[in-house]
Amino acid sequence: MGQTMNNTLGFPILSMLIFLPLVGSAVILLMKRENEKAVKMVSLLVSIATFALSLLLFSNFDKSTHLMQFVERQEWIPSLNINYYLGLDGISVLFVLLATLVTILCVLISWESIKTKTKEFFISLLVMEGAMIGVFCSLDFMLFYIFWEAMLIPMYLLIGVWGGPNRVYAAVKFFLYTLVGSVLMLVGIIVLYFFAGRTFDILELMTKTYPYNMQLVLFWAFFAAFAVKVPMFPVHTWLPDAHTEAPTAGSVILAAVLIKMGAYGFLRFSMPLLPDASRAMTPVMLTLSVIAIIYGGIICLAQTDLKRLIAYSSVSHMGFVTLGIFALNTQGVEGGILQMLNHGVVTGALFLSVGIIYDRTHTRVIADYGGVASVMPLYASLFMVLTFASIGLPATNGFIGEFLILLGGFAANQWAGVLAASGIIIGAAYMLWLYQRVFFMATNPKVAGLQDVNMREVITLLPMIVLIFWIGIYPNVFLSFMHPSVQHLLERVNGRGATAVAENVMMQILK
Amino acid sequence: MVPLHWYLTLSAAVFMIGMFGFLTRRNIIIMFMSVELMLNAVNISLVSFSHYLQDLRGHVLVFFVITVAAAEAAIGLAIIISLFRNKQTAHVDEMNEMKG
Amino acid sequence: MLQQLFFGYYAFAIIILSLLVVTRSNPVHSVMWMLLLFFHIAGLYLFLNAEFIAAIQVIVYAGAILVLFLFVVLLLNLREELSLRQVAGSWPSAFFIVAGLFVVVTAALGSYVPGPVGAYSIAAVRSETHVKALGKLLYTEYLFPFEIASLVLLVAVVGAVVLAKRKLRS
Amino acid sequence: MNSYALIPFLPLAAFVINILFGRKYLKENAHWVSILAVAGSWVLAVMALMDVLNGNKINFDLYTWMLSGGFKVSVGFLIDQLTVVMLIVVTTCSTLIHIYSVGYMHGDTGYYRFFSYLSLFTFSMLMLVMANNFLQLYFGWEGVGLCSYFLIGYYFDKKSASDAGKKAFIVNRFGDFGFGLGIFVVFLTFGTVYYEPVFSQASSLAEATYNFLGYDVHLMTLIALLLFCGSIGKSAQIPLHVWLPDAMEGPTPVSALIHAATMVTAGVFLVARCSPIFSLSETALMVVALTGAITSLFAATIGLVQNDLKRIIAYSTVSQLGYMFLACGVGAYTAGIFHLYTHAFFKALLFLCAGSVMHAMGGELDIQKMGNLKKYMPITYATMLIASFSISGIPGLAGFFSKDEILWMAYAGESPVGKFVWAIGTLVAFLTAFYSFRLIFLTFHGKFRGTHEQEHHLHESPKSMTIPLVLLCVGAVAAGWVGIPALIGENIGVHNYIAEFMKPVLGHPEGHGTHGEEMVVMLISIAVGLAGIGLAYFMYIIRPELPDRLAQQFQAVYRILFNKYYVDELYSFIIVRPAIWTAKNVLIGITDGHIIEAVVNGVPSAIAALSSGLRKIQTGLMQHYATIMATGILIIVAIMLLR
Amino acid sequence: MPIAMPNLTPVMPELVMTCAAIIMLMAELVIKRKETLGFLSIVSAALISYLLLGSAGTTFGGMFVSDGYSSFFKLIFMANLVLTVLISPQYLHTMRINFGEYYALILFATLGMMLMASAADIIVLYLGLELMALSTYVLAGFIRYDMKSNEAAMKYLLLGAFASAILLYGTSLIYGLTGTTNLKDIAEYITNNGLAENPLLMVSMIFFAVAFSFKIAAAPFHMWAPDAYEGAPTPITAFMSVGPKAAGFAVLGRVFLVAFGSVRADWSLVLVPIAILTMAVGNILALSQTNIKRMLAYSSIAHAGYMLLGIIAGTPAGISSVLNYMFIYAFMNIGAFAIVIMLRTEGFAGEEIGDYAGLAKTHPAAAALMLVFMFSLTGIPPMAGFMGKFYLFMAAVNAGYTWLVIIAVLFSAISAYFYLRIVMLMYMKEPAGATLLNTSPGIGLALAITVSAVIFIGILPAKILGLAQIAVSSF
Repeated sequence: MGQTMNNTLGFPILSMLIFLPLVGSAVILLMKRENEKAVKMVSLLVSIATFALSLLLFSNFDKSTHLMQFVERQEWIPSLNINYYLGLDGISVLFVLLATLVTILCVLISWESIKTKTKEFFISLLVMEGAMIGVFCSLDFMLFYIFWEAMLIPMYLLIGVWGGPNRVYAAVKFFLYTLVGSVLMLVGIIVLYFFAGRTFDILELMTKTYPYNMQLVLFWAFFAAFAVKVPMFPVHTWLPDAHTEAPTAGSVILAAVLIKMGAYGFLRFSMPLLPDASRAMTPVMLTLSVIAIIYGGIICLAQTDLKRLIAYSSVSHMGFVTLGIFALNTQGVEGGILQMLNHGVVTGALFLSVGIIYDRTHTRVIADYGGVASVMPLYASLFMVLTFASIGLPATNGFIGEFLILLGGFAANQWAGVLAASGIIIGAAYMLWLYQRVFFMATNPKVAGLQDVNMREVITLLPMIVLIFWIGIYPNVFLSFMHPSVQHLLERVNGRGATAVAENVMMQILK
Repeated sequence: MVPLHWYLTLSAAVFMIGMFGFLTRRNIIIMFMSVELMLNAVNISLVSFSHYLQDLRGHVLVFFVITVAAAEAAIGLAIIISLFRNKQTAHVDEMNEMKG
Repeated sequence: MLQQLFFGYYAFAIIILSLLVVTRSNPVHSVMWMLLLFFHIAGLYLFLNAEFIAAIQVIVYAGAILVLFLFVVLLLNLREELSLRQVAGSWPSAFFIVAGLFVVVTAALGSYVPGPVGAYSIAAVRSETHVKALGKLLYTEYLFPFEIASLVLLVAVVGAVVLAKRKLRS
Repeated sequence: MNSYALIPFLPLAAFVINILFGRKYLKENAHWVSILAVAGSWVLAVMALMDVLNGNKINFDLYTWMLSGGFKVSVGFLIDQLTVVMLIVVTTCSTLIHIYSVGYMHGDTGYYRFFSYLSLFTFSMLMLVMANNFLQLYFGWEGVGLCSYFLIGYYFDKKSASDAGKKAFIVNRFGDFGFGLGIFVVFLTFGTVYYEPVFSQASSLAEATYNFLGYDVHLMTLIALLLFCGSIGKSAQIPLHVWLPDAMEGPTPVSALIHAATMVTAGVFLVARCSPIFSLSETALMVVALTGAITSLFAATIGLVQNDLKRIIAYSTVSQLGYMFLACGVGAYTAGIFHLYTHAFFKALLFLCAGSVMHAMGGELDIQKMGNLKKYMPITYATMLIASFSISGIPGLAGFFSKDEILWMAYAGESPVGKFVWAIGTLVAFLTAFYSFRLIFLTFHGKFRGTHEQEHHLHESPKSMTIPLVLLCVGAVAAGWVGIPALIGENIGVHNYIAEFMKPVLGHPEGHGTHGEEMVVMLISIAVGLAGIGLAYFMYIIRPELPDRLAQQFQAVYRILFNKYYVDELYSFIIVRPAIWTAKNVLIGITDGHIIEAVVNGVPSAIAALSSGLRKIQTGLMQHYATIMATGILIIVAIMLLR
Repeated sequence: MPIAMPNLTPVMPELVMTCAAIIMLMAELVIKRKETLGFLSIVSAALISYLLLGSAGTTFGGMFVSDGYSSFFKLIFMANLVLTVLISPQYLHTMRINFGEYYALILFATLGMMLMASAADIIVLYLGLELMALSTYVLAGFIRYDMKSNEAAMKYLLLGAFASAILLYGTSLIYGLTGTTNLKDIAEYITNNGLAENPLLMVSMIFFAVAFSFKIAAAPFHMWAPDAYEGAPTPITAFMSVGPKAAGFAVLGRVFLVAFGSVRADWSLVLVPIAILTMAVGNILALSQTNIKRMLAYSSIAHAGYMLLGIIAGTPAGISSVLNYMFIYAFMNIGAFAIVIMLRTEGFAGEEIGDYAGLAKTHPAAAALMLVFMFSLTGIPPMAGFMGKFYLFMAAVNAGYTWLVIIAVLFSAISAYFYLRIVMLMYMKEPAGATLLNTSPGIGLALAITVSAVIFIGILPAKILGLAQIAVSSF
């Protein structure tokens, strides 16, 4: 094809990444239900092994090219030209790493908090991991869709079985919301397939051009799926419920990986496949993004539930991501991708933290807290780091992402940039107010005497904290993964040579 | 010579009368008879088609229709009888344990 | 002309009898009217040179099926039956639907185009007798359906026995 | 790696060590790490000063921080004359205040925490002043904001403290909003965010216009004003001044270091740093000057009637910061920086003295409950008195020189609003002297008005506190001697060293006036200073009942001033409450609750209702089934035939 | 007149089935353990499946055709037969209706379906249909002492006879128009004589469409289905929801594509609203059901709606997607019914949806299997149900019915709601009491087969799809 690079590792690493967790879950399936400890150990070992394996991606990734790497291709359904086709490029590679890392943390955080149906829980978790990795690796649209939909099952169970009091409503809402979006995308995929001459190969689909009207229709079909997942403004209401009711691990996966897939979908499919429509729809997308940023932020101000607040903050943060992506320039897109990673790390960690304290108090009502910092100083400091990463303080990862996004967004559309920038004020307001109400002020009797975080919990949070600073201080390690891929993507969307944002602006002004 | 249309119209009329009976009667047995009426209507048209096309296949079909009608009647009446054993009724509106 | 008159009578009788069958409140009367109806239909078949069909119409329908009906009808408590409402559902709407169907179907019948004329002219059938001609057809060309018909009857027997047997065994 | 990179990183290392090991291992010894680190930075800063005095300019990149498309930014350091002045101010004040804190914070449960924050602050502030690009400046800018948040809310179990910290951070974010946009515009027009290329190319773009949000605006004005937004926030200028008085909830050393000497002056530093851009926009300069002038007057008037010891000083800080902006706004960046530099000493000293007083008074801050403290705390009294003289512009002291420079440049500079702001500045000088001495008189003179218990405990502070006081006092007296104006300097044979020193970076506009005028301006400023002191003496020593009577008489004015012009209430009313109200009643209540969720839940429940409705069709009655079948047939046949 | 012995190879499977059924009837008299009969049925099914391989050909003067299409359907019938037989014994025991005729009737019904699938003549079609229908009526009413079962049989029979009459009326019209009942000849005659525009042909076609819609339970001719499904013995419900439906699709496909091939535009116009209405009615009404059998009945209605899409598409891909879907549907649906049967114990119907509450706690394995079937029915990958729907939608889109596919996917999203409700009850609610499960090796085997088929086909669908495509190529 000339579009891919062969896998130089000598073994099918991506398949192994996908199937290792699935094999792990099969092993757990065969284990005795009573033997909870062993179930947990197996899931931990499997998740660590998967993560270790995924580190090979990190070290062996060739950052100098936009071509797909570690490619595997097997015939799957030859009569429909559907292939088992995997590969990674600079846009997707980091998310695989994130997914594998987050799973370990989810296993750890669930160690003691999951008390019923333990076996099923860890099976769901590992199946989830396999599906998530699959989504990011797929180079066949059908394969992608299968992983995409398959994720719904374990997630539905995670929310609905081990969630909070209103979990059933939340789980069903999550499922139906996303399903409705996805099925519309399915129709879009099929239409695309026939138009492009019967292929689901993403790389091949990208080489075709589609009539503008068709692009437009397909754009909205894809939008239905991706925007719900992100979630973008008018279709965001499943998120607060799902996040709030899900068990900690569920919220973490949801926040860290699952909702990234929407934005990833825009990057991987909507933009390169439908460049003209993407360009034409930019104003709409930017508007929705800005609304999400401000709307999600302001609504946080009135939240009384810890997890709900963070959930709405996700809406706001994901607004930044879509803003960056649809800025359609290097800074915006790279910032968007990085911010996806950041949001995964930060919000994931925030949910982990909330889970830690929820395990102790069993309440999510903010008013039940207060003065936790006096009782749990170490926990308070860790949470503080997360808070500021969420606010986007320089030296934390949030800043890098938001800055690049706002820069890109401002360059693309000044109004969008300016309005979105107001999000950083609102973000600071609700996060700090939250922090104050939970950690500062006089100690609430309800939290008096709580144990500070234990070693397991610190270990759970530590990787996230390290990433927060790592990305914040030396983001180039991560940004460098994406340069060629983003460049390539933008060339596809904007046409060759039109990607420069600011390089030539000065010259224009001087004229 | 009687035009074929007359037969066909007669057949249609009987068919519709049978259908009308089926749609309105409360007694299962009469509903059954209405179905038989409809089958007879079909037979009339088949026989007349056969006659006018100078072909015997219509008759063959009628033969089978009558056979099946007999079989259907046997089973139907058997069901009515077992229904009768459980509930002394032949009224269709009393058979509405299942609905919705 | 005579033929038309003949047909006119049969058609009139068949329709009236059909109506009587579906409208009588006494099921026994219905069965009786139906008996008469079947004879008329058989007559019509004769008129159409379908002697064998006319015969089985009388033998099977009138002789077997209707007797079966009558037998079942007699299980009913007729006195009670007569005092009850005979109509279920709403008959006017049924009437309009059926009438509508009649109208559209007869309208469509107007565009009937006769099919191909086959080899069994009336004369040919007469020369061979209807029974023989039909029998030949059934045992050669239609052997297969004929066999299936036997299975249908077998199922009917088995089914009727299973359903209506007095005692439960197991 | 250039060893000057250690200047910020030493405190950072101290922070890391303290935060990681402070709680368990260092405990009471935490201060050693921080003090050693900051002292090391000071030494390096002095070395840097020497280097710069030798004419070197240090500019190097440490590593590439961010690289995305055409956007590249490094962590890098620029040490020039402006930086080095700031370095000296920051490290000196920081060192002294670190030492002071050893005594002041003694026995506090969060001892290690306090010092780690201080170190982190020092790091951030140094990163801010040493940055060689806008983004790193922003990094430090936010970093100091963070530390300010931590330190204001240091006593986090107090609601007021945590409120104040939060408020400081959020209010600053409003400024940063503009600042960030400013950086965007800089990048989008210059293609870089490094100072050097930006400043060197600025003049070539002096006349350029930029389409901003649909309006064509003068590019330099736009950039300057957007950046100035950041300054307004950080330096607590109108309308974002509200956080600073509240920030006094933090421990006093913090108020001294962050909210007087260093952090709040970052805004002035920003304007000075960007002087090549500001100078190209008359409008921007005018805005800066007017903002500074109005703020200084505004804050000074509030300071007149406040009773909280630290708040008075805080308003004084706001007022003095306004002064600095006033200077920058009339093009006298050097004067502004000079005032920043002197102000750091005397204001830090004022705060530390206040801290000393609090220390003695057991945390009491109401000056109405003090009095006659000079008897118990002579060193504190003496140093505070000197600081107050300095701020009131008593000749020979540090404040006199810088303030005079500003007033003269305002009067004689090229700024169209120069005369106006001069007038205001002079008025403020009077007010400043008045409230400073109101403070002195109420606190140290007269009768003690507190409780007996308090009186019993009154004592001079420990050495670790008084020594920094004395050292800062030296600064408050002598710091101004590097900038003695030519008018006086000629006679005694000294130059205006600082002006010459700063000239390569900030330029040095000459005042357009005669020596005579200059003399008159100077005398007026001395006179108003003395008048202020005199009035204070009259009102609080000679006729102590007068203030109350005046307050009674001008009740409306008094109440407005006492309530700080109701700005906090105004903001609460137009921003905070509407935002929360909107969130509760519009977003949750209407859009999310009644529109989106109504659709989301409404569609399923509509389908469910349809479902139970349709169930009724399935009556269980065969006739109905058959009727529906027949109807279906009829409809299909009819449609197909009538088609 | 010499009577030539017809070629019996193509009808070999049917002959074996007939023999098996008759043997079953006789063996019933001597064999006490009725499970043995079940075993025999399975053996004969296996034999028939084997015979299907070499059965291609046309015989009986073109009335009977054995091609890939029919063979594929017969394969479905065999799967249906085997699975039904596997899940039956336990239930028959519990309900005390363990008669040998049961198996014979199932075999007869299956024979009827096989004849339908192979019918190339309307007479054979009609007789096969009646053979199947009569056997199924009896099976539906098999629990003689149960009013619900009687009622189901009665409604099924009466409405079935009504539909048969309509079919016959259509047949008589087409016979009158073309003088033949052979499907190929009909098609030929229509094209040769330009009958395509004839209104009477249209009426005839509509009557056929209605009768077949009745068999596949398509709205608005579906109304017997929920009642009959609910009342019939559960294994028979499973049997009915797959077999007659598949047979209905087999004849629908053959009659419409062969005989009415030249009026495709017209019949797709008829079938499109039926398909939409079917999906709507099935999915929407299933939402508010409280009886799981009834819910599955509506679900099977809805699935018929999806499958109609393939017929409407009318392309080889469309037809093969119908075959494929039917095949998958057989496994997932019977699998679900197997669980329903397991819940039925002495004195406890276990048919209320609420009875599933907490099943995951009391019987995790059963719950997990039910979960797989429910998600498969919803059409969530990697279950086979998704693949089935996917091919259907592909075919429909390719045939230009994108808008119809959009409607279909939206309805399938709605369907998620009621399937998920079962999963929700099993996993997210606490059990009301100790639920007993009525397990048997047969059910275990059936579940093993169905669940592995559902997952295997879901993950590696190429083989089965290839088979379906080959099956259609010989059409």
